[in-house]
Amino acid sequence: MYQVRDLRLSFPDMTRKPLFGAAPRIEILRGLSFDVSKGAVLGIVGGSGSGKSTLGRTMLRLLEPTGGSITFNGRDITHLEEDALRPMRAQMQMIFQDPMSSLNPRRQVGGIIAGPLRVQGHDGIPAKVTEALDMVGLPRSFANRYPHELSGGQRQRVGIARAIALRPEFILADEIVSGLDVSSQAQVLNLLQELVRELGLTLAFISHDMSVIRRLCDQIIVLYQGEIVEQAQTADLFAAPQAEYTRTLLDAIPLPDPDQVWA
Amino acid sequence: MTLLRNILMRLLSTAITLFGVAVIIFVVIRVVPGNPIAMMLPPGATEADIARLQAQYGFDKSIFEQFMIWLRGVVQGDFGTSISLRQPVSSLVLNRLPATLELSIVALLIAVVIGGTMALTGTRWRNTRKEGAIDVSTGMALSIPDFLWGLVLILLFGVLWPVFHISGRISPALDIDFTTNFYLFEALLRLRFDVLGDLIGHMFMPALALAIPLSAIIAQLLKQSLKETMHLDYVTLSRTHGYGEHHVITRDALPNAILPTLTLVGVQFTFLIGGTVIIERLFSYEGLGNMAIDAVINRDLPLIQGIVILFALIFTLVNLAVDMLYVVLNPRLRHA
Amino acid sequence: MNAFLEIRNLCVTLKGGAPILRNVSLSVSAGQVHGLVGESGAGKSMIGKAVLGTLPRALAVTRGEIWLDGVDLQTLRPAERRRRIGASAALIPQDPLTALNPARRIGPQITRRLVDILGWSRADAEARALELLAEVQIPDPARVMRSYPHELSGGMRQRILIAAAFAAEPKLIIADEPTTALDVTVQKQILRLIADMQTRHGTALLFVTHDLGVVSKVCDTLSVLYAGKVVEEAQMRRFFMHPIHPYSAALLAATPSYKDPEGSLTPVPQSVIDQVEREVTDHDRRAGL
Amino acid sequence: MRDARGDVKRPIGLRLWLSGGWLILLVLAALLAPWIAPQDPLAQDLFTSRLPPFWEAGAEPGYWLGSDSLGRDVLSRIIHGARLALIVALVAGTLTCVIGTALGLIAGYYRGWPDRIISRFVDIWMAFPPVLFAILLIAVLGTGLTSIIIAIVVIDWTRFARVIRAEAMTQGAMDYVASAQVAGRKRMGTMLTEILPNVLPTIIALLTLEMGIAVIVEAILSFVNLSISTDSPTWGGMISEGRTSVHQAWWVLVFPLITLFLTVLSFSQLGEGLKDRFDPVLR
Repeated sequence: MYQVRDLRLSFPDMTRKPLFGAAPRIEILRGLSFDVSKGAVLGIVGGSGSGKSTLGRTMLRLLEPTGGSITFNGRDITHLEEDALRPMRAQMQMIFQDPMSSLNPRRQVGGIIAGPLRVQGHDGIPAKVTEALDMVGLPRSFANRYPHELSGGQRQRVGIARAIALRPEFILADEIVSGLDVSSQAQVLNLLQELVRELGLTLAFISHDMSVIRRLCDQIIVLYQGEIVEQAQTADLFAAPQAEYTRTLLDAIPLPDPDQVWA
Repeated sequence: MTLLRNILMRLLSTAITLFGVAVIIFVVIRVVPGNPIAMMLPPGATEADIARLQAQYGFDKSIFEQFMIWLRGVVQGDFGTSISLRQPVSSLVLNRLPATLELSIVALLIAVVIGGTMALTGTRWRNTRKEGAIDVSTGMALSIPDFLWGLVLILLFGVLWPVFHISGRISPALDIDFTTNFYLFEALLRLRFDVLGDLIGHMFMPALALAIPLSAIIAQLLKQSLKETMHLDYVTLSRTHGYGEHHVITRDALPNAILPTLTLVGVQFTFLIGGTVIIERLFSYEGLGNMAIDAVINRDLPLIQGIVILFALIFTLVNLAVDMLYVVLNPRLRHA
Repeated sequence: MNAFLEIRNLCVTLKGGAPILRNVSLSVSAGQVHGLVGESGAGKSMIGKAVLGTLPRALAVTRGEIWLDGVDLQTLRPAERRRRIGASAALIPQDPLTALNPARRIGPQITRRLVDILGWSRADAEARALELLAEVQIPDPARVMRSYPHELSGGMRQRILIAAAFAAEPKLIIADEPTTALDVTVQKQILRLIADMQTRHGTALLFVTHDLGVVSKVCDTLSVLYAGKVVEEAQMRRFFMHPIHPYSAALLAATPSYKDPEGSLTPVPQSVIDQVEREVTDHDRRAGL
Repeated sequence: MRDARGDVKRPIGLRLWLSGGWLILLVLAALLAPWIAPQDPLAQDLFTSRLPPFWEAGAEPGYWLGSDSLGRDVLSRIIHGARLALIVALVAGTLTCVIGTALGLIAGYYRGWPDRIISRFVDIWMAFPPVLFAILLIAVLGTGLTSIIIAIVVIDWTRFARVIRAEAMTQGAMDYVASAQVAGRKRMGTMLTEILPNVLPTIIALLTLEMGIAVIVEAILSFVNLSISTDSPTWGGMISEGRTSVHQAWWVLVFPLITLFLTVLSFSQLGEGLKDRFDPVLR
């Protein structure tokens, strides 16, 4: 579904711009290549500053790459104009990290979920909104609530409902459980897993938490400072991590187990 | 390197802004219907007289030519000659400038003292009725512009309880032989307390009228900034070290809370200086603004141009100074 | 064992009535690490804040005793109480980005309290600060003393905060989610540093966290909180092997572990939530709330 | 999980009632001026000059708040003056709001060259002393209602443009805007349906504030004799006359001043009150 080749992204560093001439560039993504096949659940893991969120936003073309190429369903979208991207957007959706920022505070939940449907010109919107609410396990009455009236886990479910309402082929989930307590985290992850199975979704799941990734994903990309240091099937990666950084990362995780060797 | 670059960029930007101001003012005042020259001449002056004067002031040329002539003069420090007062604009303006600057600076000082005190008091007693009272009074002070405060002050302290002068800059009877027009500062330096008292008696009311809205803004912004800073972990940490509320507010929170307030206060200070125009008129204070209104009424084109450009220059300099101060006070930028 | 910190029946309420902490009792002795665990809103941070006297203004201690080093803090006058806390307790805060004053150099931020509150000489305080910075493995301590916070990395700042917390040899340290803002790799270094320092100085440590994984690495004992009530108090090892309260067991089951991908991530069942809610309501009724 | 926030319902503030009440009173007075004003506001009568208000010795019935040096009734002039003040407030305020908000939204949301151009103009405008600029414009345009409205719009659009630009930039960085892009919404649509509603409370507060400012600007222009022709009563004109005779007849200054003070205060308090009311998010 996705083919990413030598993907590069850099920003000019205005704070170090010389008086004349171009500013030096900060490289965020330094030549990433990977594929996402249809039906895969891909985990993208890395520490802060690894470029994992930037990668996600570039895949959805919220950012334009400075080098390399992205192919989605056989079509090169690397430098596609927004007008040309618009019809394709129905196939690629995103769930954001912070629902307080990604859910418009002045809209009711029903309106938030209906937004993308309306933009993409769907009919029978109310029925589809209700269906989406049912699928994420929220009561239908929540359609008339504002985001600030919901709990963190409920808000994140609204974000999921908005993404699946269009029935996209691909969904990108960017750190969607990092702000949640363990109990809501478990609920949201189980929900996501169910939806992937039911709707036959392809999912890219960005996270810093190896334990969560292991539970959900079948392939993993490990990012470190804008480069892929390891790319493997989940079972293989945990059985025999190849990269030095992956090993450090795994060793550092404190498991809820007093007998874990952690030194 | 970055600092130097920033300064150069700022200076360039300032130059563009000033140029824009000059262009706009030039175009606007030349759309004036009515002939400023005709007003200068006694009734019965001939067409030839008018034409001769027009040529003298350059009004017979196109706007573009007039602008180029004016610009060439400005570069050499020549702002032209006032039509109504028949003196060089530069000397007229520079004579009045000290009065306006003194008024603005005194007003700023008053605003900082009142606003700062209210912000600190409000923070010390946050979430109590005292803070509520401060919020209500700053809210009111903020809603009413300086012009109305001036009128209220005239009524209260000029008429009902006449303790201050409500007109002029200095009592005409007073004997002063100062070398500069910065009367207030010179009186301070020469220790002429009689003059000083008289100046303050005249200046206090217009300065207070200008200061009230600004003090309310300072109080609100600084208090909000202080309250946000009080929630930061380093302040909590300082509390657990055993420091009391007073120390925590003034020593830990204040230095960092001032920074965001500073930039906004800079802009507001330029508004204050802009406000001197009408306040000087209201209190018959012989400053730049009062002269500017006369210049407009008399259609004195060269003088209007000169005054507006001077105001624009002062405003941009104030903003520049505030930015510099921001860098000096902020270690993050100082050591960048 | 005599406890450095002993909290008895502590109640904290929102001004206007809603309870935040419900009859919390716990004790921590020298050299012991006690964990406070719970989900957000359970009130775990409020216990530390109540001890240190830094509760938000909308909250107040309505009942209970807080014994610190043999003195009930609640009976002291504010100034005396502040001085006592300053001399015998310290805080390692959550966010290293906001926990250092951006306008001051590092050195004075460590030495200030030693000079101002404890009456040390400036030279002694500076020597002590250098010694501590070396102890928390900061390279070139003399240069760091002269730096501003923004010149240092997040992990470095957290080390400085740890050094500052131990500066006055406090008998109690409260660590409030000290590694939540850090990457896992840095978290590991910082947690081990805290544990090392605590053992070496024989300090009592109250460790607030939401992460059961972290608890299993640093704590000796722990209290699990729900809605401001302690639902279980346990030895660490016993807790992970045989949690007694169903809510504790459910929390453990919901915590992800890459070693056990199938067994983890079970959401807390509604029946458990109902049971623990019932216990809280019962408690409130008995307390006459 | 339990949540201590609960459902907080904020009462309609006292200030909303007081400020709204005063403004409604003013609107009624303006609408009904010819019927409720006790005297003809322009009628000069030297026999009734400088009559004190009703509670003082020497007052005449029918001249409740006294009369000025030309014998014109102060109360009637205030009531008729309300018409002009409110027209200026509504028309100038709304026009300024629409123009300034549009430019601010475009600059703050689209960024790039539209932002650079608009911001440059804002910078230039900020370098003018506003009162002097207004006086100058009136001198150029000639006195009259239209000129006043144009002058206010020209000098004050920057107030909206600056604030709304900053707000639009903050909102533009939120993920719900990225989310709209992911949904395929066009930029213009996102600006109008996602950003504008979030900026609306600020716009409302600024709008009513601007209405108060418009009234003041009119008063200032009247004060320097540059407002409407001298024979229609304006509050600023009355204040200007009152200022010169304040030692002989204080009431000529005091009553229009109180009216102006309350009006300006009400406009700004109404805005603040409405802003709070219309904000569904209690953060």
